[in-house]
Amino acid sequence: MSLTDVLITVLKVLVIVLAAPLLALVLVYVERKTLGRIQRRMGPWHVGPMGLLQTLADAVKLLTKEVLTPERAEPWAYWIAPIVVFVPGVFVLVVIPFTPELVVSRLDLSLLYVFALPAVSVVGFIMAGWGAGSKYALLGGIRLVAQAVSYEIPLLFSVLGVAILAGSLSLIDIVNAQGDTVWYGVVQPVAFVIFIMAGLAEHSRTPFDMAVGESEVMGGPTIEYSGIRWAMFMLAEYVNIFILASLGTIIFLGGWHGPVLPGWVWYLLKTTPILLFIFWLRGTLPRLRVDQLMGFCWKVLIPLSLLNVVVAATFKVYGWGPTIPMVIASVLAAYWFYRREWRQVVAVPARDPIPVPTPVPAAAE
Amino acid sequence: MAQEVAGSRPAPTKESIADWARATLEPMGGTVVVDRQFVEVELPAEKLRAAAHAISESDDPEFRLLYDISGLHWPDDGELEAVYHFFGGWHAEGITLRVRVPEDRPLIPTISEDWPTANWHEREAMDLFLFEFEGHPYPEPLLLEKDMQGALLKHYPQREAPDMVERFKQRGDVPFEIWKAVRPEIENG
Amino acid sequence: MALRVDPDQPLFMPGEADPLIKDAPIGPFGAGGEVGGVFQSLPANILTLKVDQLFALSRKNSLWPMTFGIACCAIEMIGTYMANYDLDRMGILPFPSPRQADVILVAGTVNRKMARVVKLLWEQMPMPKWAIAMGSCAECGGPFYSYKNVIEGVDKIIPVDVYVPGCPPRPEALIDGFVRLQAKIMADAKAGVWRKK
Amino acid sequence: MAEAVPGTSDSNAEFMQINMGPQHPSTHGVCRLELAVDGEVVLSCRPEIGYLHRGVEKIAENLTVIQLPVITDRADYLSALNTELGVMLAAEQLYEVAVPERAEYIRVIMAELNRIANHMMFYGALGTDAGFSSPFIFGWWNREIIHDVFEEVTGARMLHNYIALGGVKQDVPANFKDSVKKILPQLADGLDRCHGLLTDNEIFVARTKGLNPLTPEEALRLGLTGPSLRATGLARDLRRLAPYSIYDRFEFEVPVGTVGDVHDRYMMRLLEMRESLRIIEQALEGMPDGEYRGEIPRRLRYPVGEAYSRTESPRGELGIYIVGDGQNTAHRVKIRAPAFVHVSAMEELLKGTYIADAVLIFASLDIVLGEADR
Repeated sequence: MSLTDVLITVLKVLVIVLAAPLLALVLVYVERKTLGRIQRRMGPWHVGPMGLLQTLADAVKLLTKEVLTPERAEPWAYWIAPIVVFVPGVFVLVVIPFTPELVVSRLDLSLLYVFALPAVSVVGFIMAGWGAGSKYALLGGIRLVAQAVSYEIPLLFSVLGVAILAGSLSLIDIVNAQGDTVWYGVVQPVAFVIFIMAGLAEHSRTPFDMAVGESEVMGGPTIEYSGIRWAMFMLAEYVNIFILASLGTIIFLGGWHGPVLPGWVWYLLKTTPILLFIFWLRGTLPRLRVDQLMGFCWKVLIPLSLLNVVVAATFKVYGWGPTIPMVIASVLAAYWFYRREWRQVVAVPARDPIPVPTPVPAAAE
Repeated sequence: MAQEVAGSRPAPTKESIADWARATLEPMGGTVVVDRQFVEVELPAEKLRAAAHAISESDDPEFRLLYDISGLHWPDDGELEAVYHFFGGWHAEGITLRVRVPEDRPLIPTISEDWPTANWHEREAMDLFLFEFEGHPYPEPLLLEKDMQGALLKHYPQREAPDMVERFKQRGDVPFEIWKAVRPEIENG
Repeated sequence: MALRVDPDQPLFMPGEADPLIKDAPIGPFGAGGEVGGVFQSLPANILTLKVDQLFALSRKNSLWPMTFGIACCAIEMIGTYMANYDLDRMGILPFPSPRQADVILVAGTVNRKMARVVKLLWEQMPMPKWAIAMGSCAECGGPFYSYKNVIEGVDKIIPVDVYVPGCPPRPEALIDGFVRLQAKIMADAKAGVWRKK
Repeated sequence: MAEAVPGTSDSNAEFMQINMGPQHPSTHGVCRLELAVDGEVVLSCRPEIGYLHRGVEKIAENLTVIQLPVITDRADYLSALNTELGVMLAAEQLYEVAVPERAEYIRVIMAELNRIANHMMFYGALGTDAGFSSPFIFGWWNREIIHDVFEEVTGARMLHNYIALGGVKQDVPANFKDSVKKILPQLADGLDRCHGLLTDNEIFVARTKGLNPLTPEEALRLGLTGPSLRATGLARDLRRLAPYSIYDRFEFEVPVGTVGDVHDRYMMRLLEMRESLRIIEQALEGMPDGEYRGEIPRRLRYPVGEAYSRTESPRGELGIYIVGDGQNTAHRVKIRAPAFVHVSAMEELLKGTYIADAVLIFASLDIVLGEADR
């Protein structure tokens, strides 16, 4: 590694570290606009042309807010939590291959690396929850840790099937493997759906945002943070969402492969639908309760993703390769499992109505 | 509202409730008055718990809802009055209990065992009319703090409307100007 | 500077502004106040004013009120956030926790029991913060003026910046209140008052 | 300590005291719930109110009968017209004043429109507590449509002071009939859109079905009235049981639930809105021309005596008790608020539920703190 190579990688990492906040600003703007569109209102409009400078104004305002430490907080845990939450997001960005040459480092274990680092940010959230000293923060923090840890498992299993088919753990090889044959998203539809659901739950986005939902725990662990520290939590959330969407395209929708347009255009064309889908969920789905959340993960997602891995492995071993029957097998298995299992998780003790006498209005009245 | 009640029953009328009241509440020293909107029974304070128990137990004109406990303050004859409205569960007829107690010793037995909703109504009456309900499970103030109790009594002080002439004079010396960018008290604060 | 919250602080301070504000020299970077000291020594420096105005511009365009409705004015406040009047287009996003809020929008009657809560919430909000008294109940006690339990006007407890008259004020009146607050933020920055707040 | 609640480690487990305080997005207004919580399960709940006690009844005692609706509107500010109707029915009973036909029809139309606006607010609040803010906006489109009609007729959006002694303060504008006819279809398809968003949303059904089921006896023991009581299966609706004003001329069903859980209470309100639309249609056809206000005595002194009126407000059964003693201000005006009783029922209802469900149960009873604290 000559000096120039080191300098180039440092430069690339610097670009990534600067790009992450800007990326988050753009995503916040897009989310508020789509939410507005869903609810038939305009979203940010007056700040800058078409409201484009709205998130910039938010960022500068948050920078210049007073930074205060609550009296009951443990200073160390309180100070370091935002850093521990934000930094893993940026580390993961380093490995994601937007196009064959536009990637900072070519790790050949990048798939493992990408899913190991978000576990560190979970530690950051429990530090925030405990450090802030407020009961709501603690409650939110514990919920978020329980949720993130338990949804890590289906996330890994869903990607395991693809790793078996592609035969390698490097993201670049996975994308190259999809180059000629059909995309893994089409071959492994169940894995793709589980990946998206587990990813949403991992970063507590809408159907699973029990830990940060504002109607019960008022923002969860980030309740006691103000100004720049709170902004770091927000940046981390939006960077994680971008990572989830880009991983979705790389692993399941064949990264930069596409007939005519250059690679990075195809990459954006595939990432934005997933992002818009995530923002669309925010406007239309209520929130699951904590025990339903856990029940759904342990009783439905994990067995389902294991089943998917088994199907992928058998087809790989017998050499049939990613063909149509595999798709049918996995979808059938998923549907059968869904009918049997999900109904129990949500089953409700129905009770027959009680016969009630209909009052006869007194004749005198 | 027993389970085996099937079909529809004729709702009790005011007369049937009046007869029931004369039968059960008269012996407790209550005087039944019928020409009012609902059947009214005036009771001495000690008999209130037994009367409320009888009303909650009765099945023919069956009462299930205690609507409210309204306090009344009659300053000229120095008395506090509590009016209890009971109404039926599946029919609309009702019965009213009235209890008068002297102002200086407003002692009324609580009825929260038979009627759980009475708990809060009594606490509110304690706040606003300084009633004292013996045997109340949780006699803490509900709406007002300790030093502000007795707000609905007639002699409770009220804040007079501001004397506009005086206030206008007071503002007279300050030159009136449209909204100023700089707030004075911060400037020299 | 951690804001001490002691409940037995005097409840009403009629007239003069909140002592917490006066002796809290917070510099533009707000790092706990000690950095702020540097700017004290250059009160009328042109350079700082320009920086102040830039920050004021960004503060003006992203006012985050705290979801804190008390009575009927709260329903009109919610009505202003909704699709027909939509405060989101002006960058006004309600936030549940006082830590992330800039503006406390007192919408409704404040009585003696609620006064401590309003005071506590005002102290928990980080600087720079503003207060809007919405509705005649928050300005002067409104139709409930004659009842002893009601505090006649929120400015007895917290220093209020903008008063929105009406009972309840129409959503347009509330938007006008926010616009006046934005104008006031810019004017205070230009006049250099902002640093003391 | 409370007996062993299912789902907790053991009965005397060390529990955490949580304060769902006055400033909490999901307590509608300012009510404080002191929850003793073990992990996620609420062991005991002590509701505390009084944060919005502003002496409505005390101020009502130094107002004449003409000024009375000004203060009583602000007690239950979400259904101001229904409260005004209750107050004026009691006053007319005390003053023995006749109300002309046209005024009765106008009152019923305005009260039912107010009921729809109130239930739309309930729909939004329940949706937001279930997790997302779109229901608030879906419900608010319909409220704004109704607000436009209210502004045309009474001049105010929310607190009207429109129903007066002997009828209504002023006649409806000329285009009242076709402006209401124009909004009825809009409200109907707004209601369908609200159904589409939440009613068969699988997560919402999973969250609310079977949550806190009540039998009619339990509900009556807790003092619940209105849609929450009808959800348990008892068809008790004062508009049908003890018809006041001219409600006995309209035929409408009273929706009745089966299990009495949060989902049934939610469905009651949505079905009731459809019934209200039917009532408004019938009232529009039947509205005669003529006097909009009967003649009232010249010297408005309160006659000695008392009057009690019970009306079906959107929240429950509203009782207004006016005692007159010959002066020109009332001796006592008592407002029997359904919200007051529903908040007191919280102590029983929230035992043994999760925190997330406690929020939903609180929202399902449609509590307005202005009315509970008066």
